[in-house]
Amino acid sequence: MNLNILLMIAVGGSVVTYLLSSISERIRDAFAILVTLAVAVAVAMLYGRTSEVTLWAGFLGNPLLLRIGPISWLFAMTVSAIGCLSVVFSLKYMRGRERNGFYYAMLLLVQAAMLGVTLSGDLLSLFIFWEIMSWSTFLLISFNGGTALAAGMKYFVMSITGSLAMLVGVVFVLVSFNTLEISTVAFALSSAPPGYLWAVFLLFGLAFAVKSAIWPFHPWLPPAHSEAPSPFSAVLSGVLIKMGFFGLLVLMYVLIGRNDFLSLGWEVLPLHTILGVIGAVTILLPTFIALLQTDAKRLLAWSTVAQAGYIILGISFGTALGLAGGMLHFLSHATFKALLFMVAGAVEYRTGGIRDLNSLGGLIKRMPVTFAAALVGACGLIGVPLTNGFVSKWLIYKTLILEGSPFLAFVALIGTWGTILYSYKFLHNIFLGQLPQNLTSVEPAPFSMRVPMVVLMAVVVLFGVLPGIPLTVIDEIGVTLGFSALDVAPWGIVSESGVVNMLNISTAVVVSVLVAWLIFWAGKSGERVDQADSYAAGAAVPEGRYQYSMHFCDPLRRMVTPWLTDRVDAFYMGLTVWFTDVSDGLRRFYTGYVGHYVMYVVLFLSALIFVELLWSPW
Amino acid sequence: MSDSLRDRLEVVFKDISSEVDVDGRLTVHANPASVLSVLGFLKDDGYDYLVLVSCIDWIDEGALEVVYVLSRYLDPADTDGGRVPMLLKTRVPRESPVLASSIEIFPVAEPHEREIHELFGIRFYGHPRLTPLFLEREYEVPPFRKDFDTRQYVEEVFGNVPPVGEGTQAL
Amino acid sequence: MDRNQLIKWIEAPAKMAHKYSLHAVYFCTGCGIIEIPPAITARWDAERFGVLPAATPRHANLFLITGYVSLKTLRAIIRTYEQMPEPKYSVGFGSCPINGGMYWDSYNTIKHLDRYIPIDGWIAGCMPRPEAIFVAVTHLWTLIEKDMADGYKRYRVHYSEYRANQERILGALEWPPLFPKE
Amino acid sequence: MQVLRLILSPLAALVIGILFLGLSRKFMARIQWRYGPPLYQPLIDILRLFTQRSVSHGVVFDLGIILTLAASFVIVLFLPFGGLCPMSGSGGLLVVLYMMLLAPLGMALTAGESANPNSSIGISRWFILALGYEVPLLLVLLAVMTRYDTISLVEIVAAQRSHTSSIATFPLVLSGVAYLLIMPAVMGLRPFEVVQAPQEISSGPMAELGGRYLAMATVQHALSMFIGISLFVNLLWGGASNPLVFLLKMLVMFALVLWVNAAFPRLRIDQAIRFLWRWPTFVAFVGLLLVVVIGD
Repeated sequence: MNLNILLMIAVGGSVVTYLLSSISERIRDAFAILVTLAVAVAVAMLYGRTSEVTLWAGFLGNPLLLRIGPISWLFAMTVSAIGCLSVVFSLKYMRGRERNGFYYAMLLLVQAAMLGVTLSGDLLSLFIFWEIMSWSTFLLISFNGGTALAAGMKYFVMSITGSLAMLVGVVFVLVSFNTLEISTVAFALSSAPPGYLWAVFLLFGLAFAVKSAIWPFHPWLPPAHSEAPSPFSAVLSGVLIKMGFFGLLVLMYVLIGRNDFLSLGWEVLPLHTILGVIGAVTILLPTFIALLQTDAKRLLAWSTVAQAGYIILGISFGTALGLAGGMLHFLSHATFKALLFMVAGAVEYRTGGIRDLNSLGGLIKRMPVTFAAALVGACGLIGVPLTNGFVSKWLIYKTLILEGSPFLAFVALIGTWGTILYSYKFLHNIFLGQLPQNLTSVEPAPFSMRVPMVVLMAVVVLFGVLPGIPLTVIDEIGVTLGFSALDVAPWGIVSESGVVNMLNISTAVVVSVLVAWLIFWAGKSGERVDQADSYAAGAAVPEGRYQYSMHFCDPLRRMVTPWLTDRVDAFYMGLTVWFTDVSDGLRRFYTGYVGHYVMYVVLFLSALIFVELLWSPW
Repeated sequence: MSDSLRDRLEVVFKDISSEVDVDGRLTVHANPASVLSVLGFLKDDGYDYLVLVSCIDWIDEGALEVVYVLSRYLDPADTDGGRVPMLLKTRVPRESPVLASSIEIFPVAEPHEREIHELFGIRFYGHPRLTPLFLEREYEVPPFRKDFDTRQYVEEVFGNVPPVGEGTQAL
Repeated sequence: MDRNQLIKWIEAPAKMAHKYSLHAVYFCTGCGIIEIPPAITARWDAERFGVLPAATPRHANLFLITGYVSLKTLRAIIRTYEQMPEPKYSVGFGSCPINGGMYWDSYNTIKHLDRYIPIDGWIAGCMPRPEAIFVAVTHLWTLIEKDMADGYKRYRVHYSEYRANQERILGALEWPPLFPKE
Repeated sequence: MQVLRLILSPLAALVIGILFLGLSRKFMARIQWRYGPPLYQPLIDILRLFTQRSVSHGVVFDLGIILTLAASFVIVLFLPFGGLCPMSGSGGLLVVLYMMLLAPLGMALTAGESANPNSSIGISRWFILALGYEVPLLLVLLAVMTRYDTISLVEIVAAQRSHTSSIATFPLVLSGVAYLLIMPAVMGLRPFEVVQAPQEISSGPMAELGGRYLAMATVQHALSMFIGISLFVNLLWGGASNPLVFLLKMLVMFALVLWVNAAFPRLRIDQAIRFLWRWPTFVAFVGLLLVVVIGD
């Protein structure tokens, strides 16, 4: 199964899905699931093999290559797995909506493009698949119309600037090294003066940073995620953000090479510490902004921005443990964030489109499986032991402390405590508390939505208890990138610097839960009562007015809000306003009266003559 | 000072009588029709604070007497604190007691009038919400009227609540 | 902690625990509540007897109904009593809950509290002093000792009668019956 | 031997925690000029609560309270108790730091499921207060970790015993002062008792907890007090070789905290946060800065 056939299946699948949808919905759905499943299985089978295929020899003497190695395998596997689950999730979600044929085609196309990005062997194919991914994402974000169009436009403008920067980068590399193949470019760059390194880093880095929504480039993410249809925002937040990190990883440790990257930048302030600080800022501000949100998906979107900070923090430290932490956090974030978005989608689907956290509540009584999924997702997000979030954050904290930068560790830990606040707000306002009158007839999530949720829950807990499984793959990546190897055991890392013994902690947690359950079982059992039998100072519980969810953490909200105006977003908006004014001014230049145009030509010629007479440059 | 007020009252309202008792408290008697205008007059005159509205049941004269207690709240002249409130009384027949509500002049009268309606049965015409203030149940004879026999009511309502079971504390 | 106390502890620790840890619901039902603060502060210190005010009925096992019980308060008293966990004791405080006291002919207060909720003990007096409260507590100890403080059992057995009496006086109650007749 | 330690350490923590509860009630009574209950009164209360039949609001209601108590047990396992530390192998301080977020999370599930606004308000206050005292607490812990360049508690205690006089330990005094300022908040005692305020929000998250649930909540509160103090004694006061000296040090700390508890009224939640984020954070930040500067 070589790579271009794989890519052919993926892209072809999306086209065929679009054609099939005109015939019958059921065949199209089955076909879509079949294609994504086949792609996922094919990528899984490619584990451990490095192969290279030339996709098309033509372009200016530089062949388009497809290559698979440990890094691209891990990213490709995540892309196809999450993609397949989101297609299964969107079966019921998109049923009965108009233009869902177009939706499925675009969804499959995005997954194919992401596969192409991870498998691309040279910069040009990387750019091509990057472009396909960008505009198909735009089409999907603005699928719902209305405010989604504005969100899509914002995303599109920012990702176009990124792509243009990348195009300039590709041309720069082609001109200076007249080859685009990544390994040869890396070899050429290693001997190039630092100016080249800076140029390549800034140009490509801008594109990847915009896509991965790091702090200065994050304003497009919250509107895009909350307006996109839920299955796609699960893919968008779970995997598409990670394409930016894939690019950064390839850029930092493959193109520029590890030791060049670490030595880049000034002596007192090396580049990787700047990245670390940016990562820390990305953790802190969005965490508190997420707390103020009252829309479920916007809260999760801001949380994605915050968690991206952890990945950058882990990757940018350049130690084996840091890389392992960053990569594992990428993987775990993909799983539990997709899970949380699916939960939000299921609740939105069942309650008829309600996403406002102030008008939901008590849904645990109606949707228990969705609550379990939300609980596991929230635990993963916070990093509770027995979930993969714990292991990845643990590795990141350990690197931060052992590398001797306690202030970044402080910001990361505060980020975790902020995460608890908004993830509990998500859990409490939707599932716990009093069930309002209008939601009493809500049915549990349909079967086709529960399957992906249960699968993701299993993955979150499995990788939490046995982190060895993902860590072996990440260790291989570390070795290929020139990091020291971590000897990985199924239950954690054995090497002395990074000892994390998940088995030890998990048994401690499980045993103490058992002991606590024994103590609980020893006491007299309690009577089961419903929500009407609650303490209300001697009065009967007022129906529908006994839920505390408006302004959930109000004291903190009042204290923190003054500092949380998103200046970066304001800056971009100011930029757009300024730009429209300037172009409005220019518009007046064309008065539409031919005499003026003749005058402009004459004036220009006279200016030229004047310059010639004075300095005679020609 | 209250003499000039009494003279002016006589001049303006014809069927009004007023007297001053031993410690200088002025009491004015008016008929139900002109109560609101007297209240307005007194308010402009300086009695800007309605302390309370109460009611007396003259059962043998077959009348319910509504008493408005007025006082000067911010009286600069009266500094020694010896403000003596004045009374405005009016009588309403016991059978179908109806009186105009004084909320437009003194909004503070709203709860007082609800209480009197609930406990004496006087219907205040023009009162926004004459809902019960304290009592939870309906009484055919309003409880504060003199012909309301509490003992018979207690015997009838609380008397026939049977004791529960043959517990050791059954009284 | 002399010898026979120890034996009692060993024989029936649960009963002894219920005796020496009476958390009272801090619910001011009538004029009697003015006697509770002095009872729990420095001069009389009810904590020596293990009596503490509890924040919600869920935490408590003693319910002091202090003072006259008006119709509106009766509704809250029934609700609070029903929300207390099972081995619970209720004490009528003052003469008004016993037989109406000085409000014996008032149209607005109920006369015999034990016709609406079971009462385990009474403290006579028109606002008994804190010492009277402690005498009542010690009597309650003996009642618990002899298993005579069975108010909650009586409530469970005669619930339909109690409920009928409550509905006769208060009309429709906003909460369903505590022990539905299955 | 290891199994014995695994059983002994939580048991000791339980006994000491409940002893602390009894001591605090006796101590408060003595301050208020009254005799107060016998020392073993909390034990009686807990036994009484266990034998009371209360009310449950569902599976998650039970799961949450079990999770809370389990989290406190796990923390106790990782804390060295005067030379006795059952699970010192896997990175002690980070696990303790991380487990401290599990206890409020478990109680949050119980409070949320009890569908009572009092408990929801209580839980949101607990998280805000936790965020409040975490800022200085993290700075203190990071200062200690970077000073001894390890994240294992046992090594920190051993390091403190070996070279206590070097210049580098001076900044830790600042961290110690910061920790003292936030000690009542970590333990949930009076100036910061806003989470379980009995009068305002009818004891917050525990509004709906009855018999055995309330018993487990009080045991968890006792354990969290034990953890708060033993963390201070281990990190900033050199721990102890045998449990008795360790217990003595803890009693001294507990008396100090109780004085503060007896004297101060309850702060509102935003006053508490404003205090916690002002002076203790400043002192802890300076401590960490000095440690980093002097350290390398």
